[in-house]
Amino acid sequence: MSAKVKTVHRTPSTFLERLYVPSVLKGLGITFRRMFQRKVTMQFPEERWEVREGYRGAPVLVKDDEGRPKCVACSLCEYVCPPKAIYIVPEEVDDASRAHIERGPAVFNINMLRCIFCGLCEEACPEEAIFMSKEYALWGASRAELIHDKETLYELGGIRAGGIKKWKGK
Amino acid sequence: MAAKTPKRYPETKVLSRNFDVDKAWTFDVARQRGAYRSLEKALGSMTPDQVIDEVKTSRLRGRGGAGFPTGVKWSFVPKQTDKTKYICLNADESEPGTFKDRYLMELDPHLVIEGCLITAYAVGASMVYIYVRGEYPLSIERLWGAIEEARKEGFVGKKIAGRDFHCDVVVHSGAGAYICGEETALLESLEGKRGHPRIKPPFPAVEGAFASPTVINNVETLAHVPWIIENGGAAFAKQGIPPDPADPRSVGSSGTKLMGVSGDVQKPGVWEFEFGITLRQMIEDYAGGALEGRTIKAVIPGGLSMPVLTGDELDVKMGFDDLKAAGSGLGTACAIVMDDTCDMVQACENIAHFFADESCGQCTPCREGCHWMEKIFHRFDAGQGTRSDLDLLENLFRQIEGRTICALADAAVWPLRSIVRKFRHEFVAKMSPDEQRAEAEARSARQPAGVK
Amino acid sequence: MNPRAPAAEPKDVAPRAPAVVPASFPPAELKATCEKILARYPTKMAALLPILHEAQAFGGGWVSPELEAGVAAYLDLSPAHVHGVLTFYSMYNTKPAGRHELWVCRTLSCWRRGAPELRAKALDKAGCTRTGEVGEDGRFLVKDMECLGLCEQAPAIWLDGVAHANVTPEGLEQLMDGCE
Amino acid sequence: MSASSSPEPVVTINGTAYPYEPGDTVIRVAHRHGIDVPHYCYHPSMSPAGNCRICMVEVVGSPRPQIACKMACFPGLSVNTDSDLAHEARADTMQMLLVNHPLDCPICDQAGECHLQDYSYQLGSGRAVTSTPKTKLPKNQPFGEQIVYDAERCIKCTLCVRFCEEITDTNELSMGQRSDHEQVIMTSAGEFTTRYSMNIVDLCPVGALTSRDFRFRSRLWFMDFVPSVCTGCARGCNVTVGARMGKVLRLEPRENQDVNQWWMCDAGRLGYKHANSATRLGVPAVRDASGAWREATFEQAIQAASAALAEHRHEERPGHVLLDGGATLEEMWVARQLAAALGGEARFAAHVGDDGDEFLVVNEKGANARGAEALGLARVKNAADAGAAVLVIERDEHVPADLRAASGAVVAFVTDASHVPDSVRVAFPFGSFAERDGWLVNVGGRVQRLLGTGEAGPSAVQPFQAVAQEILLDLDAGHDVLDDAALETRLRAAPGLADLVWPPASREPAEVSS
Repeated sequence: MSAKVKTVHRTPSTFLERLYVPSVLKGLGITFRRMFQRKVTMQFPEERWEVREGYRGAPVLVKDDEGRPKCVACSLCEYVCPPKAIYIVPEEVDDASRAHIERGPAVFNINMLRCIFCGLCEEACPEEAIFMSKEYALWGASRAELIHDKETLYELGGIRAGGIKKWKGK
Repeated sequence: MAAKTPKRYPETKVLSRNFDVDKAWTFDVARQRGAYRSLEKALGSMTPDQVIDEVKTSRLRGRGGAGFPTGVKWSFVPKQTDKTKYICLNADESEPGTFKDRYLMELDPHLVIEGCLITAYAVGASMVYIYVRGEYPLSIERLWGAIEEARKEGFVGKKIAGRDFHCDVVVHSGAGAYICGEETALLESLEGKRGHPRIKPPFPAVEGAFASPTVINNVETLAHVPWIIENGGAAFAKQGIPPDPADPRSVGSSGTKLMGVSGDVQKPGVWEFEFGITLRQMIEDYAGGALEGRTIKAVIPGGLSMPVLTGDELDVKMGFDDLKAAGSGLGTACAIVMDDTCDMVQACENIAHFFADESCGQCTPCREGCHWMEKIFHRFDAGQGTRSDLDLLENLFRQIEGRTICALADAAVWPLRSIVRKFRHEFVAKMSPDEQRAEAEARSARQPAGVK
Repeated sequence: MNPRAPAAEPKDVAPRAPAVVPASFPPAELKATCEKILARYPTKMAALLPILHEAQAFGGGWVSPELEAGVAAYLDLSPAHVHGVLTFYSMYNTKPAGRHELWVCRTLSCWRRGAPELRAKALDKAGCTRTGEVGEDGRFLVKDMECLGLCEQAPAIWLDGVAHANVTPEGLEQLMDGCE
Repeated sequence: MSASSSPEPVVTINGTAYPYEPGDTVIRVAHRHGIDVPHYCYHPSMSPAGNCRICMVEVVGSPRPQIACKMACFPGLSVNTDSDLAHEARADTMQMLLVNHPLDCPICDQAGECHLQDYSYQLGSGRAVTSTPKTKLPKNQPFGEQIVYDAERCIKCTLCVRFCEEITDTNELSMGQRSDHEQVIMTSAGEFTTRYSMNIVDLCPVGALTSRDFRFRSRLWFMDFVPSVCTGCARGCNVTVGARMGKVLRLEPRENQDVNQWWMCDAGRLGYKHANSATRLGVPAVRDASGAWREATFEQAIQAASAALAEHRHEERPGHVLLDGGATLEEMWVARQLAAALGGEARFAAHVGDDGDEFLVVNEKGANARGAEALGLARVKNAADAGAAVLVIERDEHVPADLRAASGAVVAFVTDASHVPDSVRVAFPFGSFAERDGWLVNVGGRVQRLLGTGEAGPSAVQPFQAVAQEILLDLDAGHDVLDDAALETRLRAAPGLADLVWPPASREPAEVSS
């Protein structure tokens, strides 16, 4: 072995430091002082942070004004997702009232263990069906629970009114 | 105001000589008035080539709109072929504003049949199909009646006029499609197909109906042939406008022409003139001029598919080359008149609707473009037009013209483009105030300083 | 001088017979006519347009799918080809056409001389909201047609195959009232 | 240029003179020489329709662009495919085509192989100039059982109509209506009589005609495509196999003028389903002492198979190897050696149908029956001849249940677990046509390459020739183990095979080795 060993010089503790009492008192002093200041702890999950605009939380699927799913399972988000967290199986949708929308997801899974919250799925979506929500508290009792399926994603997403805006002026 | 009657340009009744004769559509009356004399003359004393030469001498040009020299067209038919040759008479007179052939077929069907038979003799055809548009039931009835009468008298069928010439004549009824007036679409329709124009070449003279050599001519064109045979091509060529001596390729506009006027005039109708009458003479002297208290704003001189002339441009001679020089075209020589109460934006919408509706749907620019134009005109009419829409229209005209198999798309572009250019102010007047202001600014910027 | 207008005179207007579906095409009534038509052309296909005219008249103003299939079989044509031809030409109907068929010319000359008023009147009398439809009483099919070639006598209409020229809204009303 | 001095007629394209044959059109000459002329409605097998107007080129001396698909070549003709005029004309056409197009690419299955997308990217302006409402036309119309038509996406190129008129002569389709309502219509019966109907799905340059079978199954860009051969019958139509995540999703014909031109039959196209069977055998299985199956590694299974076959050799039962008629030449070659070691011979079985026609479908359904005969393999026709020690089965119809049961085989290579007869003690997974590499001989004696894709089938399948040679080693220690490249060299020189039409050698050496 030819690695060099560098000896680090440590300053020995003084007597007072070795007693610990002054440090304990100092700490107690901080505690007492804080008792009379404004509380900052939040009662999560009852209390939550106000999330700022532009925050990228969990990706979710949204429905339109009339509660119809917007996603057409074009799979562009699946294609663009860098960690390959999205998995889609498309199917034919038989809805005579919307004959021009023939396609929707049979399976739409987002693996939140893989998701890196980059927002590229939202960027890629031509139908404005997937959004980065403000949901930051994700938990599950098992790995399987953190794979969000279609129902979960729609539940998290809710309704997003208004037509598609991203192609205006393009 | 005491009307000063100017000298009227005279009518010359060649084709229309029997129009006023009672029951001229019956064989007896027609025969008495000279029907089938020319056929007998041609069969008896002329070779087919002599007939073609006579027609070439006459400088007869097609009366259907394009004005192609008829004799030249006939000479394209191959002499030596095993195939049956056909004559197709284009009586699918669907061009809006045009009704001259209807008069011929309803009032003098024997003249039409005689013209066909002489043509058949000239090119060696043994079958004549008269493709009449379905909207002319009386024409169909009169033609069939005339054919049967003529057959009985030995002028249709085997051994015509006792000579060794056999030719049958059949009337084929169309079913309502403007495009079938285009010669190759007519052939497709005759063959029992959708009226989709064919790509040329091959031209019908070489490969036409049922893949055989076929001559396709307008009713009026062939109706001229008996007179030419009877009086000689030179006599025909003397009428009308002679060729421009300065231009060796000029053919002039020889003979007479059935011309009509419809739309906003007092007495719409059809008359026969030698080429050379001016549009204004025709409209004012014969059609009675504009309606009471109105002035003429625009005229499409021939059918719907020619560029418009404004009320100030009417002193142009009715002739193939003269109208072309005036920026329009003779077309079918049946003018449509629009007066000052006519909203040119709505007129455009109406015209565009016609072409959009009648496009066969084959070529992309015509199928998509005609409807697109109609939608844009509709937008203008609803007050939502913009200046950029006018640019878009100009662009569309360029994109559609000359990019299709047949000329329907061109026919749609010509009148619309000329209206948009000549009546731009009417389009601007329908724009929003902001757009109008922008147009006014752009206008004054284009004007040199000091000019108001 | 303006020659006489040779448009057809009004004839007695009888309502159209209800459509009869023949067991095979051509039905006995049309056999001779169809054979005569076939003899005029070198190919069977060429007889399609005239035979469709006959079939439509026979079928009560429209060509039902059964008639269409019969014509196709009679002429050895693909049913698709026959349907394609049928839908290309505006004079054929592929839906029940009512007892009377009324065409209103909408092209420039007629439009300038009052066709829009005629059209509105016709739709109103027929009780339909748009052209190409049969009114609820099944009396009239009103169709927008492009130029009927009666421009010098504009505005023009066609009622059951008979042309009427210089029609006023009042005249049209009378004509339509005369139809059952 | 040698234009003037050349004895043969030439046409000038983009300034270079190219020879042409009488009757050639500009687009043919251009494509023959690798000059790209975009086209929708043109197809080399059909008459030009000239209606899409995207192939417009500049004709020198003419102010208007002309369509290259119908323009006949004549001496002195000079065209430019790359000039401003040509580009402008094409951009204009693209604009017209898109004005009523629904632009529903996220929904449309053609996305990724759509000529509208390609050309609008290459030739279009990339800008929308209008927000005019689009024409509404029927969507999702069934054309027969397998095809769905969307009139809004249709660009009315009429390729499908002309295919049914000119190639199959069955005329099920026609154009209907007119002007901007023009659309493709089907016979009132709504059924195809032709067995080649699904070719119109490939022909369709846009997403107007889609296959019911492939619709919405996968995005193209996720799939793996390999050039291979259809094994539905002995014609051996050249195909492209598309697969994803263990499933074959699509077969599409690939042009080969000597075999199938551009086409394939519907049965062949849909004849991939066995590759996706839910009962695919994925790993080797060995029957234990109680007769129950248990999974095994290849090493364990090979040992068990060698033992079973050695035992079989001692009993005086036929030591034949019975192969599926769709097995490759390599597999047959190795099977022949294995059979020799077992004291028997290699034989094959294949279905013979009665539905052959004059176009592509032939009665012989064994994709390599001709190759088997060339290798001298006897054909097993009935259960009485079926006795064998080893079975190799891909398709049920080639080695049906009665043959399997009558064989008394102890080792089986099967694609589907349900194909293992009761007598078998060791079962190996066998790849489907989409997973195996090898040579097939078609009915015309043409040797064609079957190529597997790693995207199809269970992931751990080992090639038959590798496994069988391992068994051979166990049975007969002196055997040389050959990789596929070595096998190919032998096959090319083998009697009976050397005279066939072989493509040039293209295989990289040692692609598969034991």
